[in-house]
Amino acid sequence: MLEIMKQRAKELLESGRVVRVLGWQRGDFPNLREPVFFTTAKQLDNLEYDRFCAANLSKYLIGTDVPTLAFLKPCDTYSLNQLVKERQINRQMTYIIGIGCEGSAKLTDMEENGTLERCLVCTKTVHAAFDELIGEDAAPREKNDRFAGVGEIEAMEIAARYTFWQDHLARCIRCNACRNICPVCHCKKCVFDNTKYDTAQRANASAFEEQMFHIIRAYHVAGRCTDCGECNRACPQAIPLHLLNRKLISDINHMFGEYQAGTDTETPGPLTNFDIEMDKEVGL
Amino acid sequence: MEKIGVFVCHCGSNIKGNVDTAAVVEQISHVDGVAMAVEYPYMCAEAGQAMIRNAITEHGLTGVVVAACSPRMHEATFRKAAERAGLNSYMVEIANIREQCSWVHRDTVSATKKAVALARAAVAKVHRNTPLHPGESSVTKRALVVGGGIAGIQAALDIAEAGFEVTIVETTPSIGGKMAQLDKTFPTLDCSACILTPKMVDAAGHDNIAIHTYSEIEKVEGFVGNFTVSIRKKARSVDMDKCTGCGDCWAKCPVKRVPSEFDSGLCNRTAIYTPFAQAVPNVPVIDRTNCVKFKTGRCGLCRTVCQPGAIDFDQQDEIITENFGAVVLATGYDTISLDKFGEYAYHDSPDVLTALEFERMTNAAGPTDGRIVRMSDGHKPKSITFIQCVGSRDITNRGKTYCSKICCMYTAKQAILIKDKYPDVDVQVFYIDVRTPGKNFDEFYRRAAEEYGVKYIKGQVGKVVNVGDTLHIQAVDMLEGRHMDIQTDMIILATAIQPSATAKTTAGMFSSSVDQNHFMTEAHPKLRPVESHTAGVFLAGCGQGPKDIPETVAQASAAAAKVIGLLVKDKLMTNPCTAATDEDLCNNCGLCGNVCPYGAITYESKLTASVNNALCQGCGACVVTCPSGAMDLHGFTNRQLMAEVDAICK
Amino acid sequence: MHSNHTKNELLAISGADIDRCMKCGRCSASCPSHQAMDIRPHQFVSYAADGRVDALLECNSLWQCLSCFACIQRCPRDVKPAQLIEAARLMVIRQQGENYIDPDEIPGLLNNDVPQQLLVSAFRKYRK
Amino acid sequence: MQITDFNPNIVAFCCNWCSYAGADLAGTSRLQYPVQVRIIKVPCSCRVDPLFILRAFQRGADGVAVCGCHPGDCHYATGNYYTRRRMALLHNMLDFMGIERDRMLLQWVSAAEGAKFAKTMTDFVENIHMLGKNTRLADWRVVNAGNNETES
Amino acid sequence: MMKIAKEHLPRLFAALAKQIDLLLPAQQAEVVNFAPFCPDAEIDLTTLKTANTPKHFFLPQVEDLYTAAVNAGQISISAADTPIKPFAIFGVRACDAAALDVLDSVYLSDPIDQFYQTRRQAGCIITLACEKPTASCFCTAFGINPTEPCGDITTWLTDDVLYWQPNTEKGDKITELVADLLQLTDESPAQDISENICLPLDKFNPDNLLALFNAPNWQDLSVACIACGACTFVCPTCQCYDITDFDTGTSITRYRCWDSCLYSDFTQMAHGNPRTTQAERFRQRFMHKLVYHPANNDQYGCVGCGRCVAACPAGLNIVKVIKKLEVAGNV
Repeated sequence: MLEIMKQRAKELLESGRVVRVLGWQRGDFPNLREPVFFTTAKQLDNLEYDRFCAANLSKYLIGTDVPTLAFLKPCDTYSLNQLVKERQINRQMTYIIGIGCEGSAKLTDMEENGTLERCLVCTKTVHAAFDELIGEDAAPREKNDRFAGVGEIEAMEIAARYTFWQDHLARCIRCNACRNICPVCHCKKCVFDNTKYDTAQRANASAFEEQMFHIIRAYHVAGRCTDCGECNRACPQAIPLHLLNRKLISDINHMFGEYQAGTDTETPGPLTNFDIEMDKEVGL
Repeated sequence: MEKIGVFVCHCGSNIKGNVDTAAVVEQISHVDGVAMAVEYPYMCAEAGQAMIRNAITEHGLTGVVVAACSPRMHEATFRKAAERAGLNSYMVEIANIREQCSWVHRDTVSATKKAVALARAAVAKVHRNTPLHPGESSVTKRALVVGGGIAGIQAALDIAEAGFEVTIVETTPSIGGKMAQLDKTFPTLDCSACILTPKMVDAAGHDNIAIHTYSEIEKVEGFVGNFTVSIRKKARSVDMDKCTGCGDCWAKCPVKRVPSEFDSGLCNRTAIYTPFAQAVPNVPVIDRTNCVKFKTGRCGLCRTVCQPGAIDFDQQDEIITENFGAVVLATGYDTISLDKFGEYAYHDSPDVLTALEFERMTNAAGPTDGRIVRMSDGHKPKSITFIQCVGSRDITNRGKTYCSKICCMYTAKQAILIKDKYPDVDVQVFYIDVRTPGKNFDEFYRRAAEEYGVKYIKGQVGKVVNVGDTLHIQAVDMLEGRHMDIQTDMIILATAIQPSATAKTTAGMFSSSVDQNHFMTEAHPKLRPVESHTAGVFLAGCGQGPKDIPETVAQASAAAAKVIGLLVKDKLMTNPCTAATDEDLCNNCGLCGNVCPYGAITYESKLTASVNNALCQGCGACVVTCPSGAMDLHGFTNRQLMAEVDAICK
Repeated sequence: MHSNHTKNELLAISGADIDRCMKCGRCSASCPSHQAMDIRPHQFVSYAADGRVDALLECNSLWQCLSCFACIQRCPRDVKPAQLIEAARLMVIRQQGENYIDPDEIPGLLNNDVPQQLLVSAFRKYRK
Repeated sequence: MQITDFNPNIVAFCCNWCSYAGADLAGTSRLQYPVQVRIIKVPCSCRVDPLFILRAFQRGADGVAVCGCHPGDCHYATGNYYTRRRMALLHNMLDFMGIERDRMLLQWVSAAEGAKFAKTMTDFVENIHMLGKNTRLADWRVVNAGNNETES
Repeated sequence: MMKIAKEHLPRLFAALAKQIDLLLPAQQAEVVNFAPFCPDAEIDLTTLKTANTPKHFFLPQVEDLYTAAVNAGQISISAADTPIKPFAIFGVRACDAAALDVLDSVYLSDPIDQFYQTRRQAGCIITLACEKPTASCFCTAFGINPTEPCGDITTWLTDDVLYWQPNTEKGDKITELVADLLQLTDESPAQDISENICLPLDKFNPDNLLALFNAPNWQDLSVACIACGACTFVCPTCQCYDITDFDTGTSITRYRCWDSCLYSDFTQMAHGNPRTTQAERFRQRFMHKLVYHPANNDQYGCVGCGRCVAACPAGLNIVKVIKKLEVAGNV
């Protein structure tokens, strides 16, 4: 599959259809893969694609104004659609080759440690946007429910839920990796970095600010988050951030009808939409 | 440096009674930015406003906080006062320490503490106010009147006389409304048609007035000065230009048994019909549900006899969309249904009529040419009984809780009409209390009792039984405590009235609200009775509440005056508290555009959102949807509200 | 013999809200046995309003009322006069010459052929 | 009614056209409700940002209410439809994180419902009394500053 | 040299914790952090790299500096007087211990940072030697001997014995606290360094500064950087901080908190920001560690712990920069 990708990329580069190719290359450590823009056929020899290429490349296409070829895994294409819907990516400037995905590897201190949790419960095995496909879509994962984690927490006692989140959030070092890796967190200056709300803060100076940062981060992407799981992968303290986003997705599905962000580039998200009849039952 | 002046009002004893205003002044003077704080018994009085003006010039105030009554009462007053002293009116904030503090908390100590917190919040908000200047929006010099009754006609005539184009939209085939059904009107016993039809003809003939009958409002967009209204002209199946109103068609129409709405069902009408002789426009309408041609495809007699060839069975509904600057809602009333009032045997006996049905009977143009007869056997009745407050003043779910206001007077009128035509008929009225609140009203009622010998019995009817050819009434005379088992030939029920069926939906389309009885809610019951909450939408007639013709006409002219006052302006000052985006922070994601109810947000080439101040009404939905805080709302900015939360929680 | 039964007692038992009455007379008009009554339903409400409870307890209308509830059905102000009459009847029944047992008499009456249940009901019945 | 000596602090965001007018009507009808409720006027309930609600809790509020027009009556036509969805998600998420759901209230109050406003606020303060001081969504720095600074 | 049997370690820790605040690596969710000792903590002495670093306890992420308040016109300023109790951190690896030297060279040189100084004096470092480096370790490249860590007390852990070697008088004081549990021994557990990683560090000498600064491939090296702060906040030697205020309602608390040179408004000054592109910020991080710090303190700013390698979501790291940076002229 890697050979076909390299050969196809070189053809498109030489034909001038694209000016650069977005893919991965081997890092300086055995299991590291870095996103990189290849511009010459020679560089394309370094192109890599295997279980360690977990990064969601769609965010690198924001604001691209030169024709760019990008290799996207199925879940990345939902982020692409969401970014196209929010006019951060000009779809004409991108040539998307959908590549099959067997699930990405989980790294613990650079050692492979099974498969990422997001891939074990992946429901987005079919590419949502592509100009070309290499390798067929993966077979749907054995169906363990991606909302199982959310259900467990919901079943807990309220005090237990509080301590569960308190312990996890207390470890947060506000490195903003979860915010900056998230494809739909593309504000020019985040609300925590600008003076529009007097909430600019560089660090969580109290337990409240820890809660506030994560509540608002999850809330701002509610209805836009495609559940790509990058926030959980990027967190150096392994805080289960994706559970917050999945709780919102599960609530949206229950209350406002099944919705998977990024399936297309038209329908407005649940929070910028309403349904008079259905919302009546939203018991508050 | 911020120099804010705080003015704490006593409001006589309304505030001073429960809030220690001196303590409020003392504590608020320590808040940073407060240059001076003072208290005064009546801030809204001229002296109070003068105090503000002088303080602004004397201390060079950059902001004013008035701790007094609700901003909905006097915010405008204090803002004008500041404006006259040269301070931008949006640098004035109100702390509501009357309706939301002194009047609802008896304990002085805690009420004072709360008043200080509310004042502090207002100061915190003024700190972050920026001078705002109202924008301008254009005014379409045309008015729309919804409803073609006397209210709509009067309003339209007044507006047209002032030189502005008016469009009347009426659901029935002719204008005239309920008044056209009446025989005489109280208290002067003028013939209703004589005073109404000239106005109808004037309206029809006035070149500034366009009338759309058999039509309804389909869709409304826009706001004051720029309403875009789509009107659905339902298919009459008659070409209005060709038809001369000769009447050959309804003479030939084979369908004879359709109960006539205009005659309240006392007689029938044909499938192609005009509601009444003096109908304006005098063009018939084909009732497609009862017309044989539409039901079975056969017949078409009307088309064959129509010389001018005006009948057109293929005519379709037509939607016309027009712009208007102002709207008058004059949707009128209907009588309530009597299904839940079995005790009056209304459905058992044809001789039990509602007052409106009886009005048709006494009307010379009515089904009985004015002869008062028993519908059961056509004989002249020897005794007629009126029953008041049927369904009114009833707090069970059977009727309406309010008094319908006009029944006492029209009952007296109808009693006089009967005694005038047939002096020998004895007429009695069962009443709870006769309400005659108007000029010459009580004298009129006493004429009925004294001059025409109408018997008024203070008591109520318990039960009416239709026995053979007479009606047995079981009633009580409260004053004598006498039980009455009497017989009567005819019963007329003073039925409660309610807003017409279209009132709630029409109000909804103009985003103005209705109360629990579906009467349209006026902006202020005493001070702004003919304005709705929505700017540019005015109310007139029974749609706003039960009232008689003189009041309706007065409201119609008042509404017209308001409309004219608005249309005279070339430009309207728009609310400056609109949204605005910070180009550096906005990354053109488009979320705000989805939630704007007015479509005020566009994304031109410069790849950021831009707000059209004329369309934006300042609701703030886009500000909360914007994740980065790029979008903000003048007058209620994010920092202002955050500062208010900080100050109010201290 | 008349204990001073108060208006509140009558209202408490009946649960009727007599302040709503607008004196329209529809209750009396609808009452089938209005003829035979000395105090008619609408007067019942005003008697109760004035607190003349004793007069109500003695009137014979209490026993003419058929509890057909027409007055309740037709009253536009939801005053429920029939419940007032029912309450007055109950108060009369409960007086019953006040011959119920005083608590400290009970020990004396205890013997094995007098069932306990009788004493308890006698003690309790006809009290509130 | 003071079950514990703790004095709850309630912030209520009221929309200018309906619930603020309802609160005023409660005032003109002299309908008493607890003094701990403090009202902030916003143009529409859709103007209330989750950050305002969190800020109120940070600053010491024990309960936050958002009041708006009944769905369908919104002066801005669709404003409260968004509020309904936003608050539904926010309440669920905070509950998911262990914050008592009853600390937040969304209530539709029309301009004619003064009595409903007064009753809603009384019941809300009652509930907050049951729940006690807000400790799970509070900023200890504000709490400490509040404690050691004698009540002025 | 002293020693104690491995199975007595819990008693050792309990004894220590009774007399002094003891911090040691404990398993928390999926990561290991230095955390206060408590009996049911899952102590983990095998994982080399803790997610947080000893820096957390000497230069906390948030530290109140002072509080100012205005009462009735009078301004009062009071220094933040949070009492610092003596504490000991057990299980510090060689790289983290060396990192503290890097921080000392900055915070304890003139003008001395009292906040850091009080914490540093109150803290005692008990280092633990590593046997085998993990995939991301390269401390040896910076001349750090993982088997001979410095620190107040050095310990080595073999299969059944913990060797205990106090080096400083602060170490002796701590040793006295638990002297009864330790036996003297003359065995020396020094092992050899299993593998030596060497990196082409020579090009990073100060007089090469301009050439490094103007290296052509900073842009290519940094293209994938997403400007989060993960690498700086997991790094034991990063020492930049920001100062900001918090209004508590009745007073203003001024506190300092970690800052990251990769943030877009890191050096936002009145005139603007000297580094406007991400490549410049990326360059600043590595130039500071490899060129500027050595120029001032003749020790590298990096200790090769490899946490940034694991933390970077885009797979960028210092090793790649060291290897791939083409100094203009000599490659």
